Amino acid sequence: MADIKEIIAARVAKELKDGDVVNLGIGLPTMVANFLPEGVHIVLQSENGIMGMGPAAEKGKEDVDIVNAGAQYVTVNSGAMFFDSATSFGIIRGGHVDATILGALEVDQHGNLSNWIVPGKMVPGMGGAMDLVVGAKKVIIAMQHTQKGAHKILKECRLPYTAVGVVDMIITEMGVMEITPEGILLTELHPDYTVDQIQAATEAELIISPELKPMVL
Amino acid sequence: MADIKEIIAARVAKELKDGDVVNLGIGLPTMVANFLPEGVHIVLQSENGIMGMGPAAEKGKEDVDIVNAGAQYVTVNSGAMFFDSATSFGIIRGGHVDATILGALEVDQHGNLSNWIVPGKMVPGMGGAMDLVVGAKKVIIAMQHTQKGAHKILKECRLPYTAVGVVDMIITEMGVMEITPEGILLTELHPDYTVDQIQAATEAELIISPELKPMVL
Amino acid sequence: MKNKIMTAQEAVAGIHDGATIMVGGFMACGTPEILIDAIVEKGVKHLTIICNDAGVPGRGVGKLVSNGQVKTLIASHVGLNPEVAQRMNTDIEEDKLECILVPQGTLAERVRAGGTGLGGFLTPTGVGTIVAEGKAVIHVDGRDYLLEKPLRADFALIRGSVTDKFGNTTYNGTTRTFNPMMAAAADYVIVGACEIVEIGEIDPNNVVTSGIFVDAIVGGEKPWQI
Amino acid sequence: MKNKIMTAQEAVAGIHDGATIMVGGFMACGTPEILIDAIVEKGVKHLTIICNDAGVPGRGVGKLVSNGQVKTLIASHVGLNPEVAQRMNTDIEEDKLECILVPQGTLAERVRAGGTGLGGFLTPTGVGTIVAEGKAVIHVDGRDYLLEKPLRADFALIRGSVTDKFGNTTYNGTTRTFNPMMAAAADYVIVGACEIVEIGEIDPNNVVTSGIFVDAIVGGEKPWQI
Repeated sequence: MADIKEIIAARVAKELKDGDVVNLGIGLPTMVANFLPEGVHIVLQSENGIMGMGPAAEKGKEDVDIVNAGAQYVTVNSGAMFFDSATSFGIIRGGHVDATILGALEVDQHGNLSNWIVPGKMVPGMGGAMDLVVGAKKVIIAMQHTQKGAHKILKECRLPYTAVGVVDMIITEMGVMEITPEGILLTELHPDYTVDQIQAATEAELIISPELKPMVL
Repeated sequence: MADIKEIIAARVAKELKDGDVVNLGIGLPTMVANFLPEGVHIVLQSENGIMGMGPAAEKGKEDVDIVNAGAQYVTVNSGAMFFDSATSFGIIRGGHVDATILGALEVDQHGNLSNWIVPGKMVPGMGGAMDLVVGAKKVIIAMQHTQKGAHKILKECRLPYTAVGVVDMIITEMGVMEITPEGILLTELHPDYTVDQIQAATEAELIISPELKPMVL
Repeated sequence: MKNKIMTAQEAVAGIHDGATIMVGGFMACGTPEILIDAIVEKGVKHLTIICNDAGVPGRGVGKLVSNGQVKTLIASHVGLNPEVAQRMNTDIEEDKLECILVPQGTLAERVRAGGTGLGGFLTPTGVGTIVAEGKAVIHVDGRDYLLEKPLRADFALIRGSVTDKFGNTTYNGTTRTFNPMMAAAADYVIVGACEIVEIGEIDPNNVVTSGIFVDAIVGGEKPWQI
Repeated sequence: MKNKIMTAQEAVAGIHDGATIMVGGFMACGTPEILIDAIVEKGVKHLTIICNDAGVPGRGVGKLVSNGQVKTLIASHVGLNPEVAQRMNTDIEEDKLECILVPQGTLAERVRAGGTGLGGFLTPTGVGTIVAEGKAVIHVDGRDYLLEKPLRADFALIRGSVTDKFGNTTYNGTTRTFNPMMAAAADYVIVGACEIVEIGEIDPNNVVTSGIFVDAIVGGEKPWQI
């Protein structure tokens, strides 16, 4: 079995269409750019002020004035644009980002998301996450299905929300789920797992799609 | 006696300090720039998107992409900046314009201003006037004292307001008046007129400053 | 990458009777005349036009007014186009124009709000005037403000000085005006460009409007003249 | 014209204990280190800092945090500076830091509102979360929004890539961040400039921050490094 993160990133990449404007969170989501299908070119938005972000800068060739939202040296593609933070979040909140891909501490069957605070333990701040999930046309949660066995896909989030009713899709190493008005619809299952196994790893009750497919990899 | 408009423009010019950011309305106010005292350089803001506007463009040397708010070809000074209309009115509303100088149909003893509409007769629109008088640090009304004998400086404006309680100063060919909480204070009188004459030309009751001076010309 | 370059006729093909159209520019300086001409040619009617002003007869939005295509005009100033007043007061039903006047700064900010996902904003402009009629007055920290709502449109007509093939655009001098805000606030955005360049030719620090907003690019836009 | 060029020490001379200071930049990229250093040297205390983040220890706002000069921090993210959490939870009263977290887009827009005379704005961000606590929820055209208020400061520390002697400023790459909004939202604005040029050397189409906002210019700002 391939690396779990790579499985997730590869599957997420298949959700993106040529020309999409996409914001990728730090960590796993950033890997999505490495798995884009042939002929699919996306425009990466970085909330610190780039439209058309390119790959990480080569060692020794960094432009010290160009970093991503994780403060790493990056490049920009031909046709890029730099802008200020008000403009950046105007783009995000204004619905001009086609998809935002980020991790979660918890996500629930109503599409609620909690990914920015564990009161009393971890208070890093929401950064741009609250704006991104409210503003982007499609919110895809890309994460490992459980936190060392503990449920993360819940009936109701227990941690403070990042936003309510915003998640469209959850992609984990076990499968692909869509948030529907009726609940969480399992549409694809990774061949290494059974429906019972993914349900056991999920607190929320999964609705099994009549067209359930093996996870597209 | 010099041209009435020139008297007014010359007196207004004395209100401006070196380095002031100033927006001049179309017509008489535009003439103020010609009467600045030696050593006083102001930065002209034009609401259609210029900071650092210069004089009108010479015939044959026009840049067709550079006009003022009256759609006339102008130049820009060294150190100028062009910007969009949201930025322009952000500067205006944000209190970054030191003085705006414009005409009035009516102005009253409360500092209310009416200068954009005569219902049923003239409905040109307020353009940027409502924002300018609310946003600028100092609002100076520069106009002829009466409209062919009809009062323009009133107890209460009769025409729809441009804004309420915004006028700081009125400068006419007859004198200089400041709006105070008590009413309109006459501080300077043109030597060609008596106090009785300026009061007769004014509906509002003028408070005569104990330090009333001849109009500084 | 999708080709966005087309003729003016192709670019305006989707504009239908009753559409709401934002038009950049200030007294037609910064208005894409080539796109206005294509709409005049197409002859669509009952348009709602959002523009700083009504241009002048024969220039900018003035052409659409003259041609009887505008049902509603949302603008800050219409005084330099006498046809607007005539059509506001006409008894001929099909020529009738409704004009909604908005303070210029409020108009710019409403368009910006429409493009940036804000539900509105509080401005001191217009408090105590007829502009306040029907609007909520909200008191914040000792001062009254009007709650003004966002504006969006079906189409935006943008005039670019230099536009690359992705749609990244810069504006020379005072042609910028309402163009950058409108480019973000409409469902379908057409740039009438004075000059079209290859992608990468505009310094990323100097791009004003991102190509992500732009659906169609039409070359051959002419210099402005009054 | 008034000379605005001075040393960092001269520029920060007016900053007093308890001042509110906006600091541009994102993870210290776009933060004027030369000005931060001068404030560390000056040793003023009980500052309220408005910045996207807390930098990292030894960089940007992180230096002020380490030096115990910050009483209140208004930021969107502080996770990459572990000292912030330590000081939030300390029992030593004089080291105690209050941290007010604001969504990044809301923070940028609040600073913009402060500089542009708006009394606030309606954003969908934060609705239904703890960010909404104590704020008015306003329903506009079928959707709930939070009313967010403007932010202003006594001082703003801006990092310019190229600044002319009037203060007109451009920003390279991702150093732009919060700098342009903050330059308009503070009573006294200091630019730490990488390069100072003569007036007229920056194309008026490419100026990002007007010199009218700038009170002091300090040269010698260094390249960013993490």
